[in-house]
Amino acid sequence: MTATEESTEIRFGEDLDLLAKSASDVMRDRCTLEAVRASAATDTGYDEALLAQIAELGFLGAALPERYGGAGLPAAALVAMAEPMGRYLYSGPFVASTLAGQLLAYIDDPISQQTYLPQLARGELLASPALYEPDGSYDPLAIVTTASRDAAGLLLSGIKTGVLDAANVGLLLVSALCDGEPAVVAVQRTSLPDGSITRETLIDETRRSYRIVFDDTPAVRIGGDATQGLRFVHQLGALMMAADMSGGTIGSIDLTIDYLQTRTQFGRPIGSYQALKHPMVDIFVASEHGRSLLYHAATVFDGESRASECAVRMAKAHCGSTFTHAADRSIQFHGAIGFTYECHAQLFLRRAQWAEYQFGDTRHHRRNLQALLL
Amino acid sequence: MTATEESTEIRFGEDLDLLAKSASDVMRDRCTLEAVRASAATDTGYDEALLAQIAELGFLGAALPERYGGAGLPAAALVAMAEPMGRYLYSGPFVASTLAGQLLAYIDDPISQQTYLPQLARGELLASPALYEPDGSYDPLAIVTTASRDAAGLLLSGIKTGVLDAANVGLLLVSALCDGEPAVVAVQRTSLPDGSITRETLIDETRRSYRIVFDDTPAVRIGGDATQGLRFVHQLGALMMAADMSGGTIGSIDLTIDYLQTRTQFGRPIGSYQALKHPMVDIFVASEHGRSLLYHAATVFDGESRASECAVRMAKAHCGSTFTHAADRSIQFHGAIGFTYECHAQLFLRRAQWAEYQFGDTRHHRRNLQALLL
Amino acid sequence: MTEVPPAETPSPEEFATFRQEVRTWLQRNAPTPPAFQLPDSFMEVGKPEQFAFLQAWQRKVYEAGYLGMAWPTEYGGRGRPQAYQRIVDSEMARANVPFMVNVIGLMWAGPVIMQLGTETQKRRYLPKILSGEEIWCQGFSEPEHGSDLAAATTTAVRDGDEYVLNGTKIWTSLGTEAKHMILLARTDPNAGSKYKGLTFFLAPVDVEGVEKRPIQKMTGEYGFNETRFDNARIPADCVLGQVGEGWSVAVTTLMFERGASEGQAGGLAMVPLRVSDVVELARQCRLDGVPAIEDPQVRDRLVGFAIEERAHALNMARARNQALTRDRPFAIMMMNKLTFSEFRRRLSAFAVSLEGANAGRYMGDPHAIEGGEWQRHYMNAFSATIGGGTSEIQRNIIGERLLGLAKG
Amino acid sequence: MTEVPPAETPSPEEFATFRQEVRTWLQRNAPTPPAFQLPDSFMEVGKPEQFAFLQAWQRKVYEAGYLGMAWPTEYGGRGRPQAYQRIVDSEMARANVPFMVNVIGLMWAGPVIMQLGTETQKRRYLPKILSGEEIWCQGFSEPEHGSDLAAATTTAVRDGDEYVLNGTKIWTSLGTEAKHMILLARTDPNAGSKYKGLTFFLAPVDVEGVEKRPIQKMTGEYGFNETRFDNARIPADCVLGQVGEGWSVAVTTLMFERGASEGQAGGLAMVPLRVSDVVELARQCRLDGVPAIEDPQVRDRLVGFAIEERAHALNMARARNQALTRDRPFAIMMMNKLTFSEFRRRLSAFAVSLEGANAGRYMGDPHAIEGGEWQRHYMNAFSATIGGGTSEIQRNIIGERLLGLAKG
Repeated sequence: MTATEESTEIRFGEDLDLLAKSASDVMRDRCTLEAVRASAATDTGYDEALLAQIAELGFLGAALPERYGGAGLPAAALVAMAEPMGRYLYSGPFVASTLAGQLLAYIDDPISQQTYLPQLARGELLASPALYEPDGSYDPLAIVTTASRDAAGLLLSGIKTGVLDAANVGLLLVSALCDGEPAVVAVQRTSLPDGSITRETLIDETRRSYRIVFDDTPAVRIGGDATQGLRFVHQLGALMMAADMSGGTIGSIDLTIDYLQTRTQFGRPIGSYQALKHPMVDIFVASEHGRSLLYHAATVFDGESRASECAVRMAKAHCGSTFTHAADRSIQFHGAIGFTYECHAQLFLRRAQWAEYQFGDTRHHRRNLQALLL
Repeated sequence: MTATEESTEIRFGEDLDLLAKSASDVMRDRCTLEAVRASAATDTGYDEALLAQIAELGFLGAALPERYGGAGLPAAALVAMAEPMGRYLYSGPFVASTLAGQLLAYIDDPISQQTYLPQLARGELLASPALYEPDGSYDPLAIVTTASRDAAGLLLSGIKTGVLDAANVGLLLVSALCDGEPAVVAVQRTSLPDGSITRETLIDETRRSYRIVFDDTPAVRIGGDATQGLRFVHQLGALMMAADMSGGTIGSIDLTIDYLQTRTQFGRPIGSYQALKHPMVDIFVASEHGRSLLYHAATVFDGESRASECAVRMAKAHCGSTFTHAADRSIQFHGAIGFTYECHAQLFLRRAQWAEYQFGDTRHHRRNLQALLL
Repeated sequence: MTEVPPAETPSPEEFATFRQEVRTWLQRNAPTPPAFQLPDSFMEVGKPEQFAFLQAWQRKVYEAGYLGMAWPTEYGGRGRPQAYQRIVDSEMARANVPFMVNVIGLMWAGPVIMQLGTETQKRRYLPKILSGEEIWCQGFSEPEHGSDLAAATTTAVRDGDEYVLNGTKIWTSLGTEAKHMILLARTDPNAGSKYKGLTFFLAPVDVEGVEKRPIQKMTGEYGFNETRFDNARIPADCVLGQVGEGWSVAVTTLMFERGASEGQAGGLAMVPLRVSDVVELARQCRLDGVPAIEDPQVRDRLVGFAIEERAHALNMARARNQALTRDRPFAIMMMNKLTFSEFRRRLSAFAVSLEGANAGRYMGDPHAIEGGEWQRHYMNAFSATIGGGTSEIQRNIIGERLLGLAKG
Repeated sequence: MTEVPPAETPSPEEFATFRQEVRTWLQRNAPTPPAFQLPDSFMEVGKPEQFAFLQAWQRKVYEAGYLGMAWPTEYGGRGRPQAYQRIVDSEMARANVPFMVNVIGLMWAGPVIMQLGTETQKRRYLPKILSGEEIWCQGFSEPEHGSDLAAATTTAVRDGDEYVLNGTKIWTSLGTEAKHMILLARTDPNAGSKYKGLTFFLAPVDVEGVEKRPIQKMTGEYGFNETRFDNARIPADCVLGQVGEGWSVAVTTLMFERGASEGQAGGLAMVPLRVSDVVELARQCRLDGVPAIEDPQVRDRLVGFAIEERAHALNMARARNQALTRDRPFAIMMMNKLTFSEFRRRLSAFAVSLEGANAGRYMGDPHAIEGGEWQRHYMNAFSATIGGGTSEIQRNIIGERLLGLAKG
C-alpha cells in the first residue's frame, strides 16, 4: 500500500453539493442546540415535524433506486446529508431508516423491495435494522438469534440490542440464523407484544436505541445474499457514523472557537493563549484530514471491495478519535462552565462517546486495517 | 498489581547522597559540554585524566565487595554515580568496567574474583562485557558464539557487537555457548589479533562501541551460574542506562530552559510562550516521574526478583521515552540554531537516540512488563 | 541522610503495628455500601442521603482517632507525627472506603486557619472541621473570573461590627450543606491593583441574604452551587489574616489545595481510580469476541497506566526524601494536582473504551457495564482538571515558579 | 459543480495518456544512482558533486518539457494547464527520482516574480530558474530573528543606481551555489513600524562584499550558509515590488512556501518518506528475534501512519474541489507545511525505533540498517519543522488566520 498507488478520487458533484447545502440549511434553521435539547427530553427523542420536513425534501429516498421512488443518488449522498446532521447534533430515525432501506435495496429481493422501498422513500414507513446482540461484538455475522421454520412461516427468538429508534419504526430488519445460515428477516414492530422493546439508557441523551426480546415472533425472510447484505449494512453504518462524527467535530470546533473568541481571562480573549489555540489548531487539522478521508470513503463505497472497506475503516477510525478528542478538549477549554449540564459542550461529548462505539470503534477498525494494509 | 500493594521503598541514604554529590561536582567541573566535544573527537572517546580522577575517587569500586578492595555499597550507588554522569554527557569505560565488575562479583567464581576485582576496583584494569550479537536481539541468552574445548583450554569463535569501549579495556567477559550451555568466558584483549576489533559508528559521537570477531581465540571460563549472571548484568545495564537517560533528561531540560529564558522573539523571552512553556512542563513532570521510578529501581535492584525486574523495566522504559522526547523537543525549541552541529542540543539528542536502544528499548521493556503486570 | 525529622519517624515496628491496627479497624468498621449510589468525591455529593451517610462515616473515623492526627490536641487533633496520618490515608485508599466529606475543611480551611488564624478562631472552627459537624465550602471563583481569582468582584463593606456581602460565588461544592465558606471578597475597590484590597473571610453561609442555586453537572448529577450574597451580613471577626491582604491568604490556601504543603488533616479526598480496577474491567469485557485483556493494544496501554500510577506513588515516597528533591523541593507537590487529575481523566476514558459496543450505555441502563460508572468517572474527571485552577493554569504555575520561565 | 475550471481539465483520456507518457519517460531517463550519497532535499546539498548531479537532472527534466508546464512560454514555460504539472510531480514522486535542486527558484522566487515582477524581470530571471542555470537562495532569517522575520536589521542604502547592503542572513540553503537571493532588507529604519521600511530584492550574491560561511548541521553534514553582506553593491533595478513594501512581498512569498497557492513551477522538492518504505523496513528488521512487522504495537502504529499519509494525499485531492473546501478555502494549503513536516519527523523517528538494538548506529557504520538513512532522515526532519517558520509559528498563523483566534 502506498499513497501514490491508491486512488485519491473524491467525487462530489453539483447534485451532492446541493443536497449537502439543503441539509445544512434545514439543520441550521430547525435543529438549534435548544431544539436538540427539547427533542432529547421527549420520549421518542425526535421532532416529528422536522422528520416530516426531511421526508418532504426527499432525504429518506435520496439514495434509493428511482424505480422505487428514490432519487437514485450514490451512497455519497448519505454522507452529504449525514455530515450536516451530525454538525447540528440531529437525531431521529433518519439513520435507522436509511440503513434499513439501503439493506433492502442491496440484497435484492424484488418482492420486499416493491413492498417496502416506495413507502420508505416517501417516509410513510420507517424501518430499522436489528443487527447486534448482547455479547457486544461488532461482527454482523456473530448471530445467536434464530429464525426457525414453522407451519405458518418463520418464528424468531433471541435478543437484539442497540436497535436504533426501534420503538418508533414500523419495520424491523433482523439478522438471524436460519437453518444455521445468516438470514435477514422482516418483523412488523406492531406484532411484538408489550414489553418486548425496552429503551436503553445512552450516554447521548439525544439518541434512542432499544433492546428487543424476540420470543417466537412471526417473521418473514428476505431473499438475496444475507451474509453479504449484513456486511454491507454494517459498513454503511460505519460510513454514516463517520459522517455524523465528522459533522460533530465541526460543530464542536465551532462552539469552542466561539467561546475562545468571546471569553476573556486576565484581560485577553482566552483563544489568544497558545495553550488553547494550538490544541484547537491540531484538532482542526485532524478534522480536515477526517473530512478528506470521509469524502473519499463516500466516493468509493460499495460495501464489498477492499478499497471500500479500507476507506470506510480509515474514515471511521480517524473521525471517531478526532471527535472524541475534540469534544473532550471542548469541555476543558470551556473551563468551569464546560462542566455544567447547561453548557452545550456536553452535548457534543456525549454524542462523541456514543457514536464512537457504534458500528466499530477506532480500535476495532484500526485492528482490522492491519490485515488490509500490512 | 496495584500501586497500594507494591512497595514504594526508596532507600537513598547519606552515603549515596555524598557519592552523588561527589560525582555531580566532578562532572560539572571537568565534563563541560566543550570537554565532551573534545573527548568525542579523540579516538578512544574519553579523557584519561578524568577517568583517573574517577578511579581515585573510588567510583570504579564503589559497589564492589570490600574484601576485594571495593566500598561495598549497594547497587543503588551505581545509579547515584551514573545519573550525574548522564546529566553531563560523560562517556568512557565507567559503565563497561562497572558492568563487568558487577558480573564477576555476582557469578561468584572466587578465583576470577581474586584475580580481577581488586584491579578493577582500583581502576588498574578496565573490562567490558561482550554480550550481544549481530542479530540485534536484546536477549542476553540468545547466544551463537561458541567456546569449544581444546587441549589448551577453550577456543572462542563468533561475533559480538556493541561492546562498550572494547578497544581500551584489558579484559573482555564474553557470553558464549559451551557444551550447549550459556557460559561466561574471560578473554585478554591483547590476545586478539590486529583487526579483530573494529569501531562502530554510533549516532552518539561521545560513545564508543566495537564489533569483535573471535576466531579460535583462547578464553578462560568463569565459574558460577552464567545464565543467571547474564540476566543479572543485562538488567543492571538497563538500570545504569536508565540512570544515564534520567540524567540526560535533566541536562537537556536545563540546556533548553536556559535558552528559553534568554532567547527573545517578538520582544519576549520565548519561554513566555505557552507553546514552549507547557511542553517543557510536561517534560519536566515526566522527568520527575522517571527519577522516582529510577531511585526505586535502584533501591530494590537484585537482578533476580520479580520486583527488581519490574522496577528496572519501568524505569528504563519511562526514562527512555522521556529522554528521547525531551531531546527531540530541545532541538525544536532551540529553533534554527538547534539544527546546527554547533548547538549542544544535538549532543543530547544523539545520546538519547543511542541510549534508548541499549539494554532493551522502551518497546521491549513495556512488552515484557505485560507478562509481569497483567 | 535522615529522611524525615527524627520526631516524625515511628520505628519500623511501630509503623507496622499501627498499620495492622488501622487495617483491622477498617475491616471491622468499613460501612456497608448503601442502597443508593455514592459519589466519587465531595464535588459530586448531590443528594441528602449521600451527605448524611458520608457525614456519619467521617465522624466515625474521627472518633476512632484517625483524622487530624497531626493537629494539636487543643484543636481536636491527636498531636502525633504526620507519618501516622499517612498510614491511615493509604490504608483507607487500600480498603476502598468512602472519602471524607468535609474535604474543604480538612484540606483547605483547616490548614490555613491553623497557620494564620487567631487562637479564638482555631478553637472555634478546627474541632468541628475534624468531626464533620460543620461543613465548609470555598468561595473563590466567580462567574466571570474562573481562572483569574484575583479579579473577584464580590464586595464586603464594613458596617459597625459586621461586613455586608454582595456578589456571586460559583462552584461552591457542598454549598447547600455547608455552614461556612472560605471567601475572597473585595473590601477596597480603589486599592490600585487587583491583588490588593481583597480580604479573606471565614464566612457563615447560613445567614439571611445568602441564596444557593444548585448547578447541574454534565453527568446529569448535582453537587455544585452558585451562592449569591444579597446584603448578607457576617461578623467582622470572621476576617482571617489582615484586612486587604486576602490575596496572600488565598495563595496560601491554594498551596494546600495543590498539595504543596503538609499540614492537612488527612483522610481520603476522593475515591481513587486504580489501574488494577481497569485491569479487572479488561478481564470482564470482550472486544470482538475476545477478552479485552488479550488485545495487545489494550495490554500496552495498561502497562503505560501502571507505570504512571507507580510513578505517582513513588513520587510521594520520594517527596519525603530531602536528598532526592533538593534541586526543586516543592516540585512533586506542585505537580500533583496536574498529574493526578489528568491521569484520572485519561484512565477513565480508556476504561470506557474497553467496553466496546456497550460503551455508549450510561447510568440507569441495566446492561451498562459496572452500572455506567466509568462513563461517569470520565465526565466527573473534568471537575479536577478544571476546578481549583485548570490544568493549563497549573502548567503556567509550574513553568513560571519551578522552571523560571517568564510569564506570558 | 465542476471541480476545476474547464480549461484546466484534460479529459480523462488525455490525462491517462499523458501520465503514461511521463511514466515511460521517467523509466527511460531516471538517473542512475551515483556512487556518492544523494541528499534528502535541497536543504542537505553539501557537496559539489551532489550539486552538479542534481543540476544536470533538473536541466534534463526541463528540456523534456516537464518543468514550469503552467508558466507562459515567453518565460520559458509551456503554457499548459497546471493539471499536467501535477501529473508529472506525482509520477516523479512515484518513480522515486531525485528532487529539483533549484527549489527556492521554482517554488518561491519564480512564483513571486511572476506575480509582482516587471516584464523585464520576468524575462531576465524565469527561464534560467526553470533550466536550473541560475540557482536561487532565500535571505529572510537573520541570526537574531529566526521567527520574527519582520525584525530584519540588514540594511540597504540607496547610492546612485545601486543599493549598498550590510548585515547577515542565515539558513541560506545552496548558499555557495546560488547566483541570486530573494532578500528582505531595511531601506528605511525610521518608518515607524517594523513592518514598514522593508524592501524585497532579487539580489545577486556573486558580487564583491558577499561572504558565505557554511553551517554544519546536526547530522554532521553541510547544506546551509550564513551569508554576510559587507558594503555589497547591487543594482537598484533588483527591487521587486515597491520600495518600502517588502513585507507584503515577503508574505506573498511565504504563502507560496507554505503551499497556500498554486502557480509554482512544479517538480519534486524533497524525497518523500513513504509509509510503504517503513513497512518494508519493518519486514526487514527483527525485534526480539521476531520480524518487527509481527509486533502488534508496530502494526498499529503503521496503520496510524498509513491513515495519515492517505489523509495528506486525499487532502490534496479535496483542495481542488471548491464545494468541499468552501468553508475555509485555504485551509488545506495553509496546513500542509505543518502536517507534512511533523509527519516526516514522527515517521522517521518511528522508523529508527524499528531497528531495535541496531538503531544506535549511524551513517558510516557498515552494519547500520539501510546505511543509517533513517537516523539521518529523523535529524534532517527538523529542518522542515523549524525552517520557513517553526511548527509553533505555523499553529499561530492557522489559529489566527483560519480560526479567527486572537493574537497572543
